[in-house]
Amino acid sequence: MNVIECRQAEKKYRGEHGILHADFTIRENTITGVIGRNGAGKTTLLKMLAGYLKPTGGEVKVFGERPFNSLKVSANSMYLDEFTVYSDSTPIGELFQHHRRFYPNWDQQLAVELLAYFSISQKAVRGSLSKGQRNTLHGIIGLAARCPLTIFDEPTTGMDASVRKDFYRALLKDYLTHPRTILISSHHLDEIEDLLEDIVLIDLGKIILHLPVEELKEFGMAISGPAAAVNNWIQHKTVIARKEEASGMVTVIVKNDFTAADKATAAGLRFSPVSASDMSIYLTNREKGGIDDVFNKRQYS
Amino acid sequence: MNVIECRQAEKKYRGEHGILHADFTIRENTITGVIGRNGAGKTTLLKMLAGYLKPTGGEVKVFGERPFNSLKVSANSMYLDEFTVYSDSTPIGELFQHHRRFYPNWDQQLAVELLAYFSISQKAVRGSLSKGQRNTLHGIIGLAARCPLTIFDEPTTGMDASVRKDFYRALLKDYLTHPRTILISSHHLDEIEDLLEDIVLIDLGKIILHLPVEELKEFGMAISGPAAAVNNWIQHKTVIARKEEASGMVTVIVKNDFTAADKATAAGLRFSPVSASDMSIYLTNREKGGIDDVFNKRQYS
Amino acid sequence: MSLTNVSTANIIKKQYIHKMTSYRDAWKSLIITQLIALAISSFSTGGGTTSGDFYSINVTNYSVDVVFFFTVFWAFIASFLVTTNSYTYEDFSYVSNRTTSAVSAILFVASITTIAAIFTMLSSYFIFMVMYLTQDVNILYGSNTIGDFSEILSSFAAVWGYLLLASSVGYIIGALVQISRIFSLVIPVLIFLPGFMNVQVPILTDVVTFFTTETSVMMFTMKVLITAILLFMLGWLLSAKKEVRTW
Amino acid sequence: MSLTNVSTANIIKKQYIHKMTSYRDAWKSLIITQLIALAISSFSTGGGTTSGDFYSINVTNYSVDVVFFFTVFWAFIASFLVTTNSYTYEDFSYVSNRTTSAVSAILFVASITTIAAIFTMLSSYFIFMVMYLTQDVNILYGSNTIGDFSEILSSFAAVWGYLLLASSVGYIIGALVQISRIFSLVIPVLIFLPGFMNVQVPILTDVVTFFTTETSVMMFTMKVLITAILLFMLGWLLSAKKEVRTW
Repeated sequence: MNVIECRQAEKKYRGEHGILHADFTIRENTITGVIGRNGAGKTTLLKMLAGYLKPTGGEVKVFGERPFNSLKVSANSMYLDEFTVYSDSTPIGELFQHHRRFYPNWDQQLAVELLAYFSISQKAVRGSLSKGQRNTLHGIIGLAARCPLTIFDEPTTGMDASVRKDFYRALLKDYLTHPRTILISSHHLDEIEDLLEDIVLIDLGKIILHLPVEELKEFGMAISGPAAAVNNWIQHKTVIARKEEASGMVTVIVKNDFTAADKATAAGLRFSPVSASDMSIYLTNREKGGIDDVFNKRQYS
Repeated sequence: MNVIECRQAEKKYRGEHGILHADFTIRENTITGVIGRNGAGKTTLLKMLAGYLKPTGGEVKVFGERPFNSLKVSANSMYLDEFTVYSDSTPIGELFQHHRRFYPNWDQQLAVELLAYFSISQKAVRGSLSKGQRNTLHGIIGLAARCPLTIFDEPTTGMDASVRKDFYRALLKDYLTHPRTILISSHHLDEIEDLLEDIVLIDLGKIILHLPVEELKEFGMAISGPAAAVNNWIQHKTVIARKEEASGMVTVIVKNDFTAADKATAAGLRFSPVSASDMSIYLTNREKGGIDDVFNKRQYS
Repeated sequence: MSLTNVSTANIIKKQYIHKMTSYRDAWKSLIITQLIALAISSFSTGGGTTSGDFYSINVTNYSVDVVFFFTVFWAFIASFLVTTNSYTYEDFSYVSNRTTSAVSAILFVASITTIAAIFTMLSSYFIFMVMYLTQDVNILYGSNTIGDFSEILSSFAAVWGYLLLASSVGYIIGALVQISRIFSLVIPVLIFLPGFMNVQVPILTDVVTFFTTETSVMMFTMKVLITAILLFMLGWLLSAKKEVRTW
Repeated sequence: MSLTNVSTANIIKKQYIHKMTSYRDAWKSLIITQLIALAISSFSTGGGTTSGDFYSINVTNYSVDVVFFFTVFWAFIASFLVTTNSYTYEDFSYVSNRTTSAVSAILFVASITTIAAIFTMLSSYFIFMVMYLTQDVNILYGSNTIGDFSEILSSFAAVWGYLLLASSVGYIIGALVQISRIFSLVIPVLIFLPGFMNVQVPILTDVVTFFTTETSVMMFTMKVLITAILLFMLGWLLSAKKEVRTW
């Protein structure tokens, strides 16, 4: 069953486009990573799915309903980010009680134990927490509520390294015993790629890829070698990125759709896999020089 | 010359302690990383140095003056984080002009070129930027202002992977041509450790270490092997952390103060270095089980 | 994971409980308001001295008017604040649509207004008791202080009516301000203009006359109830299309 | 990197320039206020018809009172808003201490108030011009519309005085509210209490008398100036110990 179905979904803000022609479906009980560069439209897309924003075109369906103003979608989904609004003066223990009332699947014991594990007091009010602790709290709420659709928008902002590791581990453990549909956006794909099943890659408001993580890992291949040999071999191949090195060597990222026979013809070239994280950087790179160019142009360099 | 001198500096909030007995100095023209777990007091310390918060005890001196309400400190230092307040309705180009007026070292060309490099329009208003873009803007301002003391509190929050890489590279390039004192706090030590010279490690409001990054990398050593052999060898050594594995193997992190002769007696044990990032996790870990324990206790596990 | 089926009525009930328990600021400010007003009331608010050849009568009126006035103001502010974004957005952090959010907010406002009316009535007894116990003088009962049950009931209805009116006005103004900031400048000016100057805003005068000239408490309560319901519904309609957390 | 030496006066100047150019909302709201007020003024605000056997005189007064009242209200709100945290914190994002922040804010408030006073004066010419051009009738000049230079000067001084007073009151109330939220409830009630009820707040009455009974424009302006300076200084003292961005 598809939990999310988008057909040509679109969200424009005063002329600027947040999301354009989004066309994708998310199956039930999967963990999907929503990846993209800054300002690509990830948050716009996720808020549209949560029913926070109203699409300006196309169709967005969650659990078969339009999410905007749908009580069914609101009851069965949860959108959590750094700015999720909870009363700052309510003690956390009471916040849990409110969630228990609203979410029938709420696991009070899990919430309490995770909170204790992360050394946050039930008596503390949310306003007194540091940014990382606040996001830890939101993460705990997202796990304990066990919503059929849980959306985490950069859940680990401000979390320290060991809390991040623990949070992702807790997410995976809980997902395995209580499968549900989870969307996570993050700028640290390397930290979550083991967790994810699918990846949605967004660039400039458009969904440019939607495929299993394993396929993204095999999506491209890096070919290094002397410039002439590399250039010769990559004719008729789909080049994604290209890096010249000072020594006359070149590294080229090509789409991994060549045959074994193709590969055999590449004598003396080095083939290496490209991580999912690097691949998504290459796929969304603007055509421009590196940051060094900004400094090299300047007189003092 | 010391830019920062703290003697028993202390900041308490309504009973809770933000910072306790901070005793340290920062030399001129160094890049120092301020590292610690969530809620350890990093932001409190940095805001005290910037003159935003008033210490409740001890002495804080920046450029030889108490920073709270000091115009000299304000003119020569800059504190930037995700929440730095700039008018949301002012176009970025104008924001730059304001900075140019306030900061004599302001490099307008650098600011404009970096902004263009990161694909942000000068006409855009800050309110329309995404979180990552806003932090990129703050990063650009921090670099171009060339303040003698620049404090970045988690500057890369919300930045995507390639922007983070570019930002840190720009920071390093600019620092090399225009040395100044820079403090950076981050939860991704692995991403900045090549950039840093010194590290200040904070835990529970206290500064527990202040040393060059290189020394932190050699601070500890991981020793793995069969439990009995490891336990025997680590007698009289300073144990920092300990991890049992299912197979009867044990990994122990010990302080790296043993001699080569000591090491020679450890037949069959494997020695491996500990990264600065992992080391700071070990040094600030609470004594408690892993996150798995939370789930293992539960009936469904 | 199986989907949860929810009914609008059920969610409204849950949101109402949530608001009643977690909007601490509303409750706290009600208590502070009443205490400040009582403190001010305890200074005498009028009176005079009459003396003949052989006697001198010192008349002091203690009035709950101050308490009433403070509470009306509080009701206006409190329900204005309930319409602000941070409160609305919190509903959507739990389970909500625009209907349940607005209806539960209206029910909450109506509830605190009723409780505030009860508090205000009790204040009059409180002042009476304090004076009775502390002042060694004869108390001249006034018709507007302590009366029999039907009098109490009708003054309660009047107090409650004004409070409800104030809170429904606060609610609609809050909803307008959420739509455009311009209303936060225009509305207060339009309200205070007639008081300070000779400029008459025709409709406003009619509105004031509509309520203040009514002599029957029953009719007044009816007028207030209908007006409040209309204003609340208008406020609800105004917020029906709003997006949540565009930042 | 060598340290920059800065003087307080120099930073105040820079902050003043910054405020004048980047506080767009203050300027925008001034223009909107004037436009709305002018629109309301263009409806007649009084007048009457006298008719004898052979003639009928239709007298209509066009008044800038509405513009004036709106602008006073705007001056109050605008300077109240300047004391709020987000504006203060922005100073510290650049170069600032509490003194430069407060002094530059006060200078800014005084400047926009002066400009608002000029706008208000111009409005009266504007209304006059519109009536002169569009209405095919005789215009009866009133003493409070267009007069000679000394009259213009003295009405300007009066308008400016009231605006400065309003903005200094807004500034001090803003500073109080930043210290404790309770003031946002207590202050408006204390201000409006006398208007609505028979409760007299003694000092407040004296204050009103102090300004409104003054017949000499010169003396009035002096009184206003001294009061405004005292209020601004008090507001500045209140904000002197405040920490920046405790979140």
